[in-house]
Amino acid sequence: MAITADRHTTIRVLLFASYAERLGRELLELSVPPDTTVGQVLELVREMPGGDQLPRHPLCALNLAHVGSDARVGPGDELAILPPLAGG
Amino acid sequence: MAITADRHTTIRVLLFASYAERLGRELLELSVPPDTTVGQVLELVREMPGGDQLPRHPLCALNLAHVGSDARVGPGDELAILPPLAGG
Amino acid sequence: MPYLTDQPIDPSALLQSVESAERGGLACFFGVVRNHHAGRAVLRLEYSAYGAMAEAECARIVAETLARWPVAVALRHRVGRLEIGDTAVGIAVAAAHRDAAFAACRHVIEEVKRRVPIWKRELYADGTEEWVDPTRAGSGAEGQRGSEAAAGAGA
Amino acid sequence: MPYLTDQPIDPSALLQSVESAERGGLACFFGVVRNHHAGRAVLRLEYSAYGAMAEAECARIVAETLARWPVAVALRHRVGRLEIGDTAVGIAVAAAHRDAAFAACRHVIEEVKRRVPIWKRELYADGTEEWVDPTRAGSGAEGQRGSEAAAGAGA
Repeated sequence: MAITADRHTTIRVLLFASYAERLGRELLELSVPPDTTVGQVLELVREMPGGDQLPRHPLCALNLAHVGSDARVGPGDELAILPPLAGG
Repeated sequence: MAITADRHTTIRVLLFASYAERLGRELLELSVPPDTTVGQVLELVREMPGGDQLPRHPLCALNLAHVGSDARVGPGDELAILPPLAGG
Repeated sequence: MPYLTDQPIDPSALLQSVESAERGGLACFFGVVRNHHAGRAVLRLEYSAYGAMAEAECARIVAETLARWPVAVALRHRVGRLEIGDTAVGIAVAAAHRDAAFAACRHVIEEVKRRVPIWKRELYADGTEEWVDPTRAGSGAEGQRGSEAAAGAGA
Repeated sequence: MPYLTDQPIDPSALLQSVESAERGGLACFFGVVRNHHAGRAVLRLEYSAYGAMAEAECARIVAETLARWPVAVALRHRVGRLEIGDTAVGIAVAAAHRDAAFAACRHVIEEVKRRVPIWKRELYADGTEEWVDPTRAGSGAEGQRGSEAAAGAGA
């Protein structure tokens, strides 16, 4: 199966707590180019309605583990944008 | 009431745990000169039967508080000779 | 093992789960809902979580702790609605030596606060509600890193 | 308040005695009778104390702790015959902040071990008995000062 540069990848983006309220939703499905970084996904989310209320560099988790903004997303990945943690 | 240099003072000496076993008793009543130090009382106790099985510098407490061997005993004082502590 | 629960946390059960005849020292920590936060009177609160990741992160914290100290560890975090005085988090650590028990217990609570995706909505006596942000100045939180600095904390 | 007891120590009761709506962090420590000591199999043991001084020393330790940290403290030490798994000492400390709770809890157990006149006689699986001397090399005790060095510890 050939992989071409313009082949897009579908990822799930989860929003929680105050961030879910700001965007009015808890789940987004986004189609992004291969090798897209977490930081680039965040830019897309920030362009959506209410997205400008997210901080520029929020905590993120990819497939249930914390990641930095330079991590790359792949097909079927679950990216979570996490408000400041308040457990414990 | 005049205090003279040869007026003796009675103190109680308590022994515990392994030290009580070594001397075969838990309580001694000793008459000592005024200004006797804890260290001097220990010397007296070490001269008693079984006393040589006590260490030269055991933990001591005077009237329910830890003291060093240079503390001075007074009338009615309770001096306790404490084996190594093992609480907690 | 589920680390998150919507049921009350029982301190005795948590302690018993790590006790053994080999380990003589038990250190534990319980976080209890306070009646105030950042100077405001709190009536009650609601914890929510990114459940799957919270479980995974708790499991990683416990595994890292077991790899670092010779201990047994129990960890529970409650979610849902909590009242003043309810236990929000419970940690019990048993070890042959108390140095390890204390160090490991402290490590677990610090890492839970730093890494586990749980959020807290407080309802105040004046009728208002708010998501708690420990990174905000004056929030009364201790030792919480800023949200930027914490990015990639679990990496 | 009696710090020594010949009755079982109830961890939940100890925790509850320091809980308040003001203090969200509870650190605690429990010392439990182990089935081994210095490489020997222990069947059971007997704690004895210089009761009046042990009470006074515990009271001093608690007072010093309260003067140093903004905490509530509960402390119990059991005396008499204990079986494997029984709790010998229990400490619970509540504070608004966990730093203080952990530090104060650690302080109390260290001072109890260092200063409170309590002795332990162990009965071993081979039928022998012995007074435990934590100052002796190979006794397996941690952090206990030698008996000479400890003289005047409470002064």
